[in-house]
Parts: sequence; structure tokens; C-alpha cells
Amino acid sequence: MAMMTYLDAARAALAEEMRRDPTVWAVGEDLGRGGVFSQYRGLVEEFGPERISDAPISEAAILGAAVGAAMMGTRPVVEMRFSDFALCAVDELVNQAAKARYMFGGQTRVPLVVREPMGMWRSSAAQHSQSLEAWYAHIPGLVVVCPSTPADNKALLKAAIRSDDPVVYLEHKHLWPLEGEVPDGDHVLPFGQAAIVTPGSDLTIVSWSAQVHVCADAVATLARQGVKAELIDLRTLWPWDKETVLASAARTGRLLIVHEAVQAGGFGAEIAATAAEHITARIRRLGAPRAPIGYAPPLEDAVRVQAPAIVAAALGLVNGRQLG
Amino acid sequence: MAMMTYLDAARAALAEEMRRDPTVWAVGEDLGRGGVFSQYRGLVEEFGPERISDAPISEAAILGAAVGAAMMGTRPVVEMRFSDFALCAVDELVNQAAKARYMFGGQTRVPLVVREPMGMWRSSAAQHSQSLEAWYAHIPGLVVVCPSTPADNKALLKAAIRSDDPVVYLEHKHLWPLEGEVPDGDHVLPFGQAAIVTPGSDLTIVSWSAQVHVCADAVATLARQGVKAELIDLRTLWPWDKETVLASAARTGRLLIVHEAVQAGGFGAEIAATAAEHITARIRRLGAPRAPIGYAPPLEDAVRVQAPAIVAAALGLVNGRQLG
Amino acid sequence: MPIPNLDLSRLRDQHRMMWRIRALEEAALRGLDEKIVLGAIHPSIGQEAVAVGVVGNLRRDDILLSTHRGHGHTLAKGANPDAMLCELFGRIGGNCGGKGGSMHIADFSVGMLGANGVVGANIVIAAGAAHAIKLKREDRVVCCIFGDGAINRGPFLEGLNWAQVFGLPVLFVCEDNGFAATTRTATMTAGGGPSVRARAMGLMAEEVDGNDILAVDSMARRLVAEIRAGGGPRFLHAHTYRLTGHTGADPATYRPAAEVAAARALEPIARTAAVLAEAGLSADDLAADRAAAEQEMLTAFLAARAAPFPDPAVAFTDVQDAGAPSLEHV
Amino acid sequence: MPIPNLDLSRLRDQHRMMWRIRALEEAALRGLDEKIVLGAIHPSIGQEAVAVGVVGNLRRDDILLSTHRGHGHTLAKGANPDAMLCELFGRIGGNCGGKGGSMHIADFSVGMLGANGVVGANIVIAAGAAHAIKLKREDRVVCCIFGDGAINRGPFLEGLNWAQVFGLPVLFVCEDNGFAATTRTATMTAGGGPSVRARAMGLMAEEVDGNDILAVDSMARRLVAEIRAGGGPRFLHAHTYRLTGHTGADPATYRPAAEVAAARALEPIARTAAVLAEAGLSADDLAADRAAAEQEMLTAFLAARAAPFPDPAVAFTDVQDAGAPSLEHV
Ligand SMILES: Cc1ncc(C[n+]2csc(CCOP(=O)(O)OP(=O)(O)O)c2C)c(N)n1
Ligand SMILES: Cc1ncc(C[n+]2csc(CCOP(=O)(O)OP(=O)(O)O)c2C)c(N)n1
Ligand SMILES: [Mg+2]
Ligand SMILES: [Mg+2]
Repeated sequence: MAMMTYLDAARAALAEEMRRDPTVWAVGEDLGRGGVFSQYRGLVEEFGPERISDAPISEAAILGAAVGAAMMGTRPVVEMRFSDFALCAVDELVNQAAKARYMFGGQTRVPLVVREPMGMWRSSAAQHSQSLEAWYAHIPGLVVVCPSTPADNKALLKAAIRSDDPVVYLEHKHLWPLEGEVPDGDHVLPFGQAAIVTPGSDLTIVSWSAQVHVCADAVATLARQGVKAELIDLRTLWPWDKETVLASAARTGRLLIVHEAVQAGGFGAEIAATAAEHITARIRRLGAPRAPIGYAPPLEDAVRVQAPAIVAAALGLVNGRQLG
Repeated sequence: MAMMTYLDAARAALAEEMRRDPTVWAVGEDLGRGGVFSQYRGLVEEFGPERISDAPISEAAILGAAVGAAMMGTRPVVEMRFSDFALCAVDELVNQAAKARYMFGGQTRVPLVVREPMGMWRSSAAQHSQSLEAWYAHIPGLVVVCPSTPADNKALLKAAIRSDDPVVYLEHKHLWPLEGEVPDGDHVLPFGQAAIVTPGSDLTIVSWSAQVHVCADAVATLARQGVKAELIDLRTLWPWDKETVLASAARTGRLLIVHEAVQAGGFGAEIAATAAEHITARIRRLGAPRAPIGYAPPLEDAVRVQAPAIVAAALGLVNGRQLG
Repeated sequence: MPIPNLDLSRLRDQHRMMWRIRALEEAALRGLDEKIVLGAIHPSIGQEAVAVGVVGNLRRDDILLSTHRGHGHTLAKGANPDAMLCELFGRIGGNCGGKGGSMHIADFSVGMLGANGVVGANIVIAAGAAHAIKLKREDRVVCCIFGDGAINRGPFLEGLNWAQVFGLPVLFVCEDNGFAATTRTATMTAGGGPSVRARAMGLMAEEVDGNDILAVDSMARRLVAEIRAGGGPRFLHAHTYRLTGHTGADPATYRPAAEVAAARALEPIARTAAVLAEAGLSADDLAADRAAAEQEMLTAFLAARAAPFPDPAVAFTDVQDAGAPSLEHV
Repeated sequence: MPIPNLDLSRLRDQHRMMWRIRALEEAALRGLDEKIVLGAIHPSIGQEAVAVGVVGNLRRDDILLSTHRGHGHTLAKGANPDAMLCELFGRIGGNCGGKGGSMHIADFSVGMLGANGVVGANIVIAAGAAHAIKLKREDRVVCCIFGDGAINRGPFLEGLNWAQVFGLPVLFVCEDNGFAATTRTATMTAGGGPSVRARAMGLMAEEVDGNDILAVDSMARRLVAEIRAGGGPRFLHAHTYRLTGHTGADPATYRPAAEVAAARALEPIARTAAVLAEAGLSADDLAADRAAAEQEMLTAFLAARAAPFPDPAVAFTDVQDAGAPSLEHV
């Protein structure tokens, strides 16, 4: 076990995979100087500029080239810098990477990882703050990963690099400096396995990415009020761990889903809908209002899901209050 | 009242709006020869090539130029040909069109309509068949319209053109030849007003676009079996008519949501989740499995939601069967 | 006057291959007529010299990426026409198991990495395929064919810049048939056109009469050799004409008959036949090439028409390893 | 030797405006230091002659689109610095009400239609703004400024082609500071660069020393006049240098100190001052221009720092007419 930041955990994962497998390479803008968040720091020195490759500001080419390179037997890790810029390469991801294996009848695989730093990050405003994980979960062919801890960011990035499926790998910008214990050695997590962060019996809270930590605060507050919430970190949105979530919610009878993304059409809807179809439980979601993200701190905060709102929603569920 | 196809209804709407308002213009590939589905037939003759403008194969420029032209006081109607190709212009739609009004603090409006013919259409395969309406519903700033009848395609396209919001206007390719009564005169529908296609008391079926007609078949079958289903055509997904849907489902106690799009993360999830949060009802969704759309007819059919499946799901709800 | 140094047997093979492409596409169009094919077919009738002249210079382990109008390229790369027609008819035995159809035809066993339904998308994918080849220090070459309409899409710029910046082994071929669907491409294209744009991004670029098989062949041979020798990407702009409509369903009424007739007089197969005749090949031999091609494709057509459809359960395979769909939906 | 025909009062105004831009950005950076600004600031220090020389040739009703590095362009277009600093500090009184910040600064009242956080996105938007002007038969001109990194994005090709095909009144300005974030743009750009690419798409293109205010001014004046006369789009490639890091937080250790020192010796304000001095302006007058600018921006800084934050409810306005968010969420 070592203490490591979320950022360094991913860096270690990439370095280890690049040592293990010579077909792994990374490409993106500014990687030669460590990448925009330093998440590639030191790697060009070890692996050279061919395997830690700079790129022009050509998101469509970065992703599109990765599709071709993946079909030709390499394992590209592509850096999109901000998940918002990945919107410049949606055809390449959705029409090409996600569908190639299927359209060509299984003649090929597209083993690429698209790293897309996501989420709100100190006054970055509407074009640098989005959380669009729900989009990717809706697209057949894609795997969607949203790690919340340093340990998971290491083990899941390794899994993503080893996967033969195209993986949208959403690191949260706010978590880069987060420290945590990371197991030594070659730990790889399977996709679709949620983590039970805190066990509990009164209600189930499901979340992912940075919001897990906000939920953990809320769970602590709830505990002080005698409410035992079970907190589940989904870790991967596709596949998602339906079994763990439904079993927990069936047991507690109350399900609260919390995410940073816009609530309308967010992935919380999929979880809520699945639960409503399969189990008997009181269900509620908390996500952002359907508004772009503002620049001024009070405007940004107004669309954040914060711990008090989570506590209030949890208490509402526990006390059996129905929404209007 | 006149009988008119879905295609001609939209053509009439555009022509009438262009006559009424000289700032309305349309731009897209091949429009001068009537557009790929003939939905612009005859318009260049009346309005000339400046207002019914050809475009290079430059989806990003088509949409991006529309953003600039909309901010400068014109009302562009842009044609994306197949909704799948709109994926070449996502930055322009999501980062620019949808956010400009907000980011600039209300200094501007972006009154554009993006026409995106959607859905399955005889062996068009994975890159020409998608239904991605859920994506747009998730994006603040966008209005999302999915007309199912000729009358609605006229009245809603007019509303879209008059709207000061950017509107994603999803016509279903399969519906182009569908005939129906279209009221004479200047009928404009408000966004967010669902249509009750068939009233009923035993369960509520909510759908939109081409799938409404499949549901209507199922409703007729159910009626023959003594089950009175209320069929609601949502017509617009954002805003969506929560009141009508929830009131109906609360009354019938059973809610079935049916759409052509992939079920996982589809807009049906939002409706189901909202219902689960607000009312007491048995809820079920029917959408496509999470797989790309195949070319061979049996493969395409395998991912279609067809009337027998709707009937079975409805009966399951009515008979109180719980999903596994 | 016979052409000096003519490689007669190579030209004869090219003649045969052009007829095979034409016959394959006539079979596809018959499939459309008979409503066996329900989706779109984009024929390359009249453009066969580009496919044969360019792709004939690739090794089997070289890589090809094509467009929605890709039957000719695919056949020239060595794909089996039986499998291609099965794919076009959505049958078992198709290269893609019936999942792809005409616009996604692919045969990875011969290095054909796919047609593409999105104009211009293959350009960046091709750059990436070449990138992998460079990383692996192989001497393979990637060939990427696209239409004149594709040069107005962003990936054209991004892909060419990428290939040149990284010095990648890729031949970009703009197969210019004058039209982008119903639009004359020239009306929507500013500046000096494909090769001028390519040169602006540093690529060496050539233009060629794409209906002259000898010219295409020798130009492509030189460019592929330069690329394989490590010279980086090259660009070829081949002028041709689409004798049919954009799709099998397009009557192409937007073009004057005289224009089409003039173009027909320049179509590549007859021109090739004339060169072969000049060089001494008999009319019977020439006719035999055509007849053999038509017979081959008729047989393939009949077999494909008789082939069974895939099982619906096939719709759920080849999606992904993690989180693949289950059959509970069917 | 004094320059003949020098319009001294124009140059003096330009000198003042360059100092105002520099002082505005120093105030923004002070905001960053004091943690008043929490997001990114991309200074254009050292690039002021491009902003002043180009934008100074626009009428108030002409249109400007800019980038993430857009403070200078915005101020030169006539925006109020008080409102700009309020915006940068996320306060009431900001041009965008605190919703946009530095990367989305805009002032529609002076025709400044926005900075943009997405590199290259403004190019197609500018083409569309010009398209509307043409449709409305107005004589306004659109000016679109972007960096050297933007020429590797697809919208560069699509937007330039669009403007040329439709003959639109737009001046594209590539403000080339040698870097795209931490990357030397030349290492990732193939071919002859911005103006060569523009010419390949049929645009008349010029290059200019972007740190020479007189050269930029006269070139931009000519190009704007040609565009306004109906000549269609024009392209200007202006060479300059970014004296700071990419953002206020970037120490830019990837550049040798000698390179930066050499560039600093060529920075535009001192060069302008030298010309003015040569023409007879006193050191006191020159210093007064700077002092006035610094005083103006200090006052603006203090006022912005003291301005109140917007109410959280403002987060839910200006979204859309139909289906706007309600406050039930807060
Ligand atoms: C991105 C995109 N936009 C539009 C289309 C629709 N489309 C299919 S083929 C075609 C014309 C392509 O012209 P060109 O590139 O010259 O190829 P050609 O058809 O002439 O072979 C168009 C517009 C598409 N498939 N993809
Ligand atoms: C599409 C996109 N990709 C990446 C970025 C991140 N980014 C912001 S500024 C920048 C460098 C831009 O370089 P250039 O265009 O030369 O402008 P400069 O910063 O030098 O003014 C990059 C890569 C972005 N904002 N948008
Ligand atoms: Mg063409
Ligand atoms: Mg730059």
C-alpha cells in the first residue's frame, strides 16, 4: 500500500501497462510536457515521444487515428484534455470506434481508451465543466468508467487499457489531488463491479466520480442523526452493477441516486427506471438543474449537488415524504 | 383540412414560414435539388438559392455557420440529412448553440432549427439509423421535438422556426410517406404539450415519433382483449408534458414507455424515473437492446420494438407481473 | 499506335478486374431491382480504373480504407465476391455476417478495413492505421480512398496534417467523380481543389486521368513505392465520372444527357479494351473477359440470393466484451 | 529616421490602447494572484499590436469573434473595461453577468460576439455571422481572430471554404504566437502554414509582422476595405509572440530564457513608443499614456473587486424560453 494521488495513480497505471505491453501508447495535446494536468509527467522521458506522443489540436484526428491504430493491433490511450472537447470527435467515437466491431461482423476489435477529464473545476464555466457520462452509457459498444478514488483510478485504468472494447474513461478534474491508499502490485478491477463504500440499512445512496465524496459527507451527517445509509460507488456506468444496487435498494426500500451531471436524462434516470421496474422501493434522484454551468462561484455552486441537499433528500425518503 | 404526407406537411410549414418571415432560410447539402428525401422539393424555385442554400459536406460549418447567422438576426433551418451525421457537429450544437445565450449572459439568442431525420429506415445499418433524442434532452438550452403525424410535423416545425431557442427537430425517416389530415391555416403547437391519442383507463402508454404508430397497433390489439390503454404521444421531449403523463399514469396505475432508441439511457428512463419519484404506479420501459443496428432485415428487426412486445409488456403490467 | 513497353498481361488482368467490378455492381443493382437489397447501393460504374489502378499496386498485407462507394476497391483488394454479394444481400456468408451491408463492406483478411457511411471519416482512421504501422516498424502501406466531396470535411485537414506531421505511410486518393450526391462538387469547393489543399499541408500530390488505367497504375505504383521507401504520405487526385446516379435509386436528372454521353465515351473499360485491341488482343478475347466476369458474378448473385438470412440472435453478438446485450430483449 | 506620412495622432491612440490592454490584463493577473479569479486567464501580453492594429479598423457595427485569449480584442472593439473586469471576477456588472468569465467574454453592444473556449469553433460561427450580413445586404464586416493552433482543427477548413464559396465579408486573422499551449505549433503543423492553407482554399492571404503596429494597421485597413467593397473573405497571418505562459498559472519552463528575452526586445508597445519618440513625442507623454492606462485599470480593478456576486438564482436565467429550469432545485 502506498499513499498516492488520484493523478499519480493513473500515471502509475499507464506507466505499468506501457512497460508490460509494448503496443500501448498515448497521444494527445501537450503530452510531451506532461499534459495539461501533469497527468503524463515524466512519461515521455521513460517511453520516448513516439509512445507518449504530442498531437496537433485535432480532436477528430486524435480519436479517429486511435480507431485506425487500434484496429491495427496497437492499444492507444487518447487524451481529450477536457471531456467538453471530446464533442469535437463524436463521429469518431460513436459512429466509428463504438460500431466498428459490430458493423464489420466481428472482424476487428477497437481496443482504445479515451481519457476525458470531466466535471466542474474552479470557475471553468460552461465549456470546460460538463459531465456527459450518460451520453456514453447510451451508446452500444462503449464501456464507461468513472473512478472516484486513487486506488480505483489505478485499477480501472489498467482494466481499460487491457480491454478489447473502446472505453470512455472519465476522470474527474476535481479529484486530481485527492490522496488515498493504493494497493501495490498489479491490481486490475473488473468492469461492472460497484463498491459498497459504507454499508447501511436505512437507505441506499448510489453515486460515482467526485460526487461519491460529497455523498460520503452526507452519509456521515446522516449517521450522526441515526440514519444508516448504504453508500454505493458505481465505478463503471457501463456495464453497471445492477445486482448490487437492486439488492441493496430492495433491502433498504429506499434508493437515492446522486450525480453531478444534469438530472434530466442523466444516468441516474437509468438506475431509477431500472429499480422502478424491478423492485419495490421509494426512489429519488439528485442531479444538476438543466442549465449550463456558470462562471461566477455562486452560479457554479447553484448547480452543484451539495451535502445538505443529499441529507435532505435522504431524510425525505426515510421519512416517507412523497415528492409533489 | 387537407390530406398530406408527413414530408409535405413539413415542406408546407417551411414554405409558409419563409413567406411570413424574410429572415428564415434553410441550408444543407443538396437542398437545391430538393434535399435527400425531397423534403425541400420546389422550394428553391420559390425562394431562390440564397434562402434555400446548398452546402458543402461540412456538417460542422453548416451548424456552426447557423449559430453565427442566428446570433446576427436570421433564423436558419439547417438540414443534417441523417441524424447520425449531426455527430460531426456536436461541438457546434452543444458547446456553442445551446450555451451561447447563457454564457453571454442573455446578450444573444440562437434561434436555429436543426432538422435531423432519425431512426431506422430499410437496411440503413449502424451509421444511418440511430435515434439519439435522449442526448439532446440532456443538454440545457436545447428544445427537442419528435413529431409523429403530418399535422404535428407542420405545426411543430412552425413552432420550431418561430422559437428563439435552438431546436433539435427530429423527423422520422420512416414517416415521410405517412398521410394524415392537416388543418388548414396557421396552426402552431406549443412545445411541451402531449397528445392523448387514445384515452383509456387500464394503463398508460407513452411514446413518440414513429413508435407511436406501433403503439397504436398494440393498443388496438389490447382493446380487442378488453384492455383499455391510454396512448400518449409526447411530441416534444424537452420540454416534456410531465403533467399529462403523470396524471394519466397516476389514474391508470400502470405506465409503459416505448421508444425506438436504445433502452439503456434512453429518454424513457427519464420518464420512468420521474414517475417513480412522483406517483405510485407500476412502470415498465421498452426500447432497443444496447446493440448497434444491423443491416440484414432480421438483424434490424431484432432490435425493433414491435407491437407484440408492447402488447405483452402491457398485459404484464395489467396482470401485475413483476419483472425478475 | 501501340504503346511502347506495354505490360500486356498486367493490362489484361486489369481489364478483367474492371469487368469483375462492373459485373459485381450490376449484380448489386439487380439485387436492388429485385428488392433483395433494401438499403442504398452506391455504384462506382465508370470509376473502375481508379480502383484497379490504385489498389492493384498494394500488397495483400497493405491496408485499404474506402467509402460508401467501395465495392470496386474492395474487390480489387482481393475480397471474395461471393461473400460481398452475400453481405450486400444481408445473408449468412457475408463478409460482415450481414451486419454491415454495402456501406460497411470490409474484409480484414485481405487488409480491407472497411467502407464507411460517414463521408471523410476514413481519412483520420487511415492516418491512425498508418501510425500503428510506423510504431510497429512494418513496411506496410495504407491506402485511403475518398470522394471529391470529402475534401470539404474537417477530417480531411486533420488527417492529412496528422499523416504529414508524423511522416506516415499512407496514400490518400481523392476519387473525383465531379459530384457529391446531387451537387456539383465544384460549386461547393473553394480554391484549387484536392491536390492544392494537400500540397498546402506539405504532402506531395499528383493529379491523374482516373479513367486511364495505365496512367493511374503507373502513378500509383510510383507513389506506393515512395511511401514504402519511407517517404511519408502521398496524395493522388484522380479525375473520373460517375456514370450512374448517386445511388441505385437516383435517376440523376440534374445532369444533362449530353454531359453523361460525353463522359460515357471516356469510360475506362472501353478505353482499356481499345488499348488491348491496339496491342493485338482479339475482340473474342476481350468479350471473353467480360463474359467470364458476368458469369462469375451471376453465379455469385444466385448463390447469395439463395443464401439464408442470419438468425436474429446474431444481432446481439460482436457488440462488446463487457456489458454486451443479453437476449432477454428478443 | 522618422517615418514619412505618419498619422501621429492615430499612432498615439494605438499606443494608448495597447497600454490599456496590457494594464487590463495585468489587473486580471492580479485578480488571479489575489485568488479573486479562480478560473483560467490567458493573457495576450506582447500581442497587443494585433488586437489594436486589426480591430482598430473595424466600425462599431462590424462584428468580432475571438478566442480564449480575447481580452485585448474585446477592449479594442470598444468594450468597457469596468464591465470586463467585473466579468473576469464573476461579479454583477460583468458583460455576461458573471456567467461567462474570461473565456466567454462578449459585448454584443459593440459587436463583440464572444470569446470561445473551444479552439477553432469561432471560425465557422464567424462565417455564419458574415452569411447573415450577406443575406441582409448589409455592408458590415466580420473579423474572426484565432491562434496558430486552430489551423489544425477541421473547422478551419470548413469555415474558410464556406466563406469563400459564399463570398462572405469576413476577415480571418491568425494570431500566431508560436505556441499552442505548451507545444511549439510548428512541430504539429505540416506544410506552409496558415496563409498557404488559406490560399489553397482560394482566399487572398497576407502575412505581417504582428508586433509592428503600423504594418498590422495598414494591412488590416486594406483588407477590411476590400472585404467591405464586396471582395469576399480575406486572410491575415500575423506573427507575434506570447510573452507570458499559456495561462496565468503556466511558468512556461519549456522555453529557453534567451528566446523569451529576444522576443521581449521585439514586443510591440516599446516598438511603438520608439516610433513615437522618433516622431517627436516626449518621454513624459509616453509615460503618461501608460500611467493613464494603469490608473484606469486600477480603478476598474478596485471597483470590480468590490462589486457584489450575482445572486444564485441568476444561475437559472438566460437558459432558454421553453423548458427553462425552475428554482425548485436550489
Ligand atoms: C458526414 C456525411 N455527410 C453527408 C453524408 C451523405 N452523403 C453520402 S455520400 C455523399 C456524397 C459524397 O460525395 P463524394 O465524397 O464526392 O463521394 P462520391 O459519392 O461522389 O463517391 C453524401 C453527401 C454522409 N454520408 N456523411
Ligand atoms: C478543441 C479544443 N482543443 C483543445 C483546447 C485546449 N486549448 C486551449 S488553448 C489551446 C492552445 C491554442 O493555441 P492557439 O490556437 O495557438 O492559441 P493561443 O493559445 O496561442 O492564443 C489549447 C490546446 C481547446 N480549448 N479546444
Ligand atoms: Mg464525388
Ligand atoms: Mg498560439
